[in-house]
Amino acid sequence: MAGKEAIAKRAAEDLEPFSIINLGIGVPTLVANYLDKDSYYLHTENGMLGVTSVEEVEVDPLLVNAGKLPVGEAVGASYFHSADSFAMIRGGHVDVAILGALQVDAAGRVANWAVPGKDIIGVGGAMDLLVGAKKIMITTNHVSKDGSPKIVDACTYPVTSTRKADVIITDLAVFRWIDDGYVLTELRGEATLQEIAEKTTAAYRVSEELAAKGDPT
Amino acid sequence: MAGKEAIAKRAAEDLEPFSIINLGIGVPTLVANYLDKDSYYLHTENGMLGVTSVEEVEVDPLLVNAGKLPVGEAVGASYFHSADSFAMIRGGHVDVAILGALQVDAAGRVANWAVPGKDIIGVGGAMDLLVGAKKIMITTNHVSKDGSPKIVDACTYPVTSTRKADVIITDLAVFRWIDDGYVLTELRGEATLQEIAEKTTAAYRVSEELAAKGDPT
Amino acid sequence: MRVQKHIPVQQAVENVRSGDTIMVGGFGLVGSPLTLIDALTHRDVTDLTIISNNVGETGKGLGILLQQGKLKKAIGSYFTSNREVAQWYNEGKLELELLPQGTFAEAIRAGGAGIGGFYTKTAVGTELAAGKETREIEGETYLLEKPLKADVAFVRAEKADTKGNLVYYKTARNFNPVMASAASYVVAEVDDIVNEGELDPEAIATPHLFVDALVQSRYVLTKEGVVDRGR
Amino acid sequence: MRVQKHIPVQQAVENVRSGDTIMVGGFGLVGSPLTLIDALTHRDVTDLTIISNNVGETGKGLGILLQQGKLKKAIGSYFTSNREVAQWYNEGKLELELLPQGTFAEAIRAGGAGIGGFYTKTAVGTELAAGKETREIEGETYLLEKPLKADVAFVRAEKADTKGNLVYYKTARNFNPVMASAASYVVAEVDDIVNEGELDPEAIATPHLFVDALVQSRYVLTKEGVVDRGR
Repeated sequence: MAGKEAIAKRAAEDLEPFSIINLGIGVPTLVANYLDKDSYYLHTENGMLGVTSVEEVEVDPLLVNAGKLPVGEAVGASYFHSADSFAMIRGGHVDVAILGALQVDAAGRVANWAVPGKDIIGVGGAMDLLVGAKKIMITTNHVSKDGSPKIVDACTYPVTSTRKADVIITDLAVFRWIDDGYVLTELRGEATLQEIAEKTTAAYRVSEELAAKGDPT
Repeated sequence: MAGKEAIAKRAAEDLEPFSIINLGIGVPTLVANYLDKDSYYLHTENGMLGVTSVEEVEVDPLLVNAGKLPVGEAVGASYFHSADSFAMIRGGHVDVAILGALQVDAAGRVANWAVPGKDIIGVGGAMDLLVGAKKIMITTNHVSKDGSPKIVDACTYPVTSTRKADVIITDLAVFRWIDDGYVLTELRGEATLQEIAEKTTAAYRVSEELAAKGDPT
Repeated sequence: MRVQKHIPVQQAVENVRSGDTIMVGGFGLVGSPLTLIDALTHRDVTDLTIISNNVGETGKGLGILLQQGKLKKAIGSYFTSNREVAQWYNEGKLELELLPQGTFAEAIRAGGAGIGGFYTKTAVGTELAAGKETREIEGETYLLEKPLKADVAFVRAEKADTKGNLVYYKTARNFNPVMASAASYVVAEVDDIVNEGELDPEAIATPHLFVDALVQSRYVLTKEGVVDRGR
Repeated sequence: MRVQKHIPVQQAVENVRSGDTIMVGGFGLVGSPLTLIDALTHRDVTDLTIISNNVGETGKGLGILLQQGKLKKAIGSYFTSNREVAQWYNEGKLELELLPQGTFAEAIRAGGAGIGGFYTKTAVGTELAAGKETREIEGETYLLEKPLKADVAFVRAEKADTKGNLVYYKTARNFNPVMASAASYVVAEVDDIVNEGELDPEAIATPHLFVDALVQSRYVLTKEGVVDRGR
């Protein structure tokens, strides 16, 4: 299973059945492939509750998700306009928003909408989701393509919100915000505590369970 | 024709075909009886566009106007919730609101929701309609039951809005707001200029046409 | 595994606590959740704040809760339809907060939509503007109004599907959809519960994410008044 | 005597003047009034301000108006879907106002609903809050956002009845209903015009009071892209 798929699958396992979930563009979209469509309710901010994946033959060009990708319609789905859709988001009616990130910092802030030096010309629904969803789950590779850490002390990219992300799921680890900071609660695949420490510049705690186990020496 | 019916009929004659009209409680409700249901669109703030009158046999207890009186449904009617309904009103999408009044004053202000000394416990949609409708038409008896003028210098009853009424239609006269005050533009029935002057304490002008004609002597 | 939203009405009202703020749908008795209100009359709770356009009618709907002395405060736009409201208010046994109906509806929508406040021209220069902050916007005066939220919302719809999607019937819709969006625990009283997939996805007025529980209606408004149709 | 709302598309776009602000529905090309936009490309107008989530795609939809140099400014939430937008912006030939998508949608609703401004937590503490007024409400920081209104709105619906009531199709609904409420002159491009009475009164998403004119769609979005289906 490729890295992105593995992250999406792990994210899916973290979700409560029957919760209302909004999937951002990129890796989060893949999460849908690992959810039983009868037990999870997918919301998309362009105006639909009850998103499913769709077979190529059934593609309807007027039925898309927030990434403008074709989707299907679950039994019991509904449609609404954009202001009503964001009323749901901002009003706290979406249980979990799963979003990608360029960076997440030790204060829990997410940067995922703009790159310094590049034109800031698109934000979409990211800021609304970060403010409004009851729980924020970030799915991302642990490091960027050039190898630099994405979980950092303080975001150098423009932040999307001052509200903290609750869970970060990467190809190497799972962090959860507990009390006043992130706790490394899970190593994924072959990752070691040592590797996470090297690839993470944000301060974080290690869960008692992981600390007790330690790394293979 | 009784006084109230005559006022309602005159009000109906003043309306442009195909306009969107909201009828207040009381005399305004009667206006519907004088409108061709295919040429006027009646809005009621409890959530419907396309109100018609209804025969007793067809009464539906869940289909009512803002006065909680049974109404019928025009072809091409639609229903919406209260926040959407008042968005239409406040947003300027209703062409004419026809309302009753306790008093209207020389500044065009309407008092129609509360009586001094009595408990102020109901306002309904009156304030929203007065602020939002493109045109305000007041239908009322010229004087109150005790004979005191209702078109007064300054309201002594609590005002419903600071926005002026555009037209006042009474059993005796029609006044229109032109430039900076009311102009008496029409005498109704047997009314004379003398009678209107005696029964109106607000300052007003008399239209050139009426002034030229004068009263029978 | 299934989420079973359809529950007995007694269970639905168990979630109400003394001191709670409760939104109750309906325009008078039209579209009012009469079965839930009836069940609430049998609960031993006090000091309720009711957010509803009216306090029912005298001895009907919410008017019963008033007579039982369960209400501490009512927030709405037209209390005149229940003459007892003024009496309780004058005796100092009921607080009232009166809002223009459009401001009332918009405040509930704002509560459900995560809006912290909004500016409206409605009521500017009237007694209902007393104590409210004003602001000039493009040469006109506006009032700042606050959102309304509740612990519990009791709404009434015509039909629900088993997921909790709701459709309404004619002018019985009124405040119900916005109230369904603005409370922590939302119960919809419905005349029919149909299978999922039976409601037109384009016509669902309240998507299921707003609805925590469904109860079957027992009391219905007919031409002859409120009728107990049993269950 | 009848109000004839169905008019030729050329007549509908005659109402656009240079310098106008125009709302255009659609999420990318989904639910975008492609026929009205095409007709506008044949009008000699300049300095338009477009309020739309995107500026179409490169050379498609609103992207054509951009290429023609007709746009002075664009207000939306996601311009990234048309790479040429950044280029025009950097060359100083296009002004941009970027809003979070929820704030954008709510501002349009506010414009149509007579709301003078509203407070939202969205974008607090970000670069998009620059220059905006903040306010503490119950211990949290909110931004003041202003309503959006337009001279003209071009929206797309699936069906209209002859009165101008509209119903939409799946996620082609998006911004269209709120935009239909927020402009002085509103034209709806539709795939079908049916007789009045043929639309379910409970399912009408845009009541006819919002709609000034109807035009028949010619350009439709298919799996193969935008197709001219003639007329």
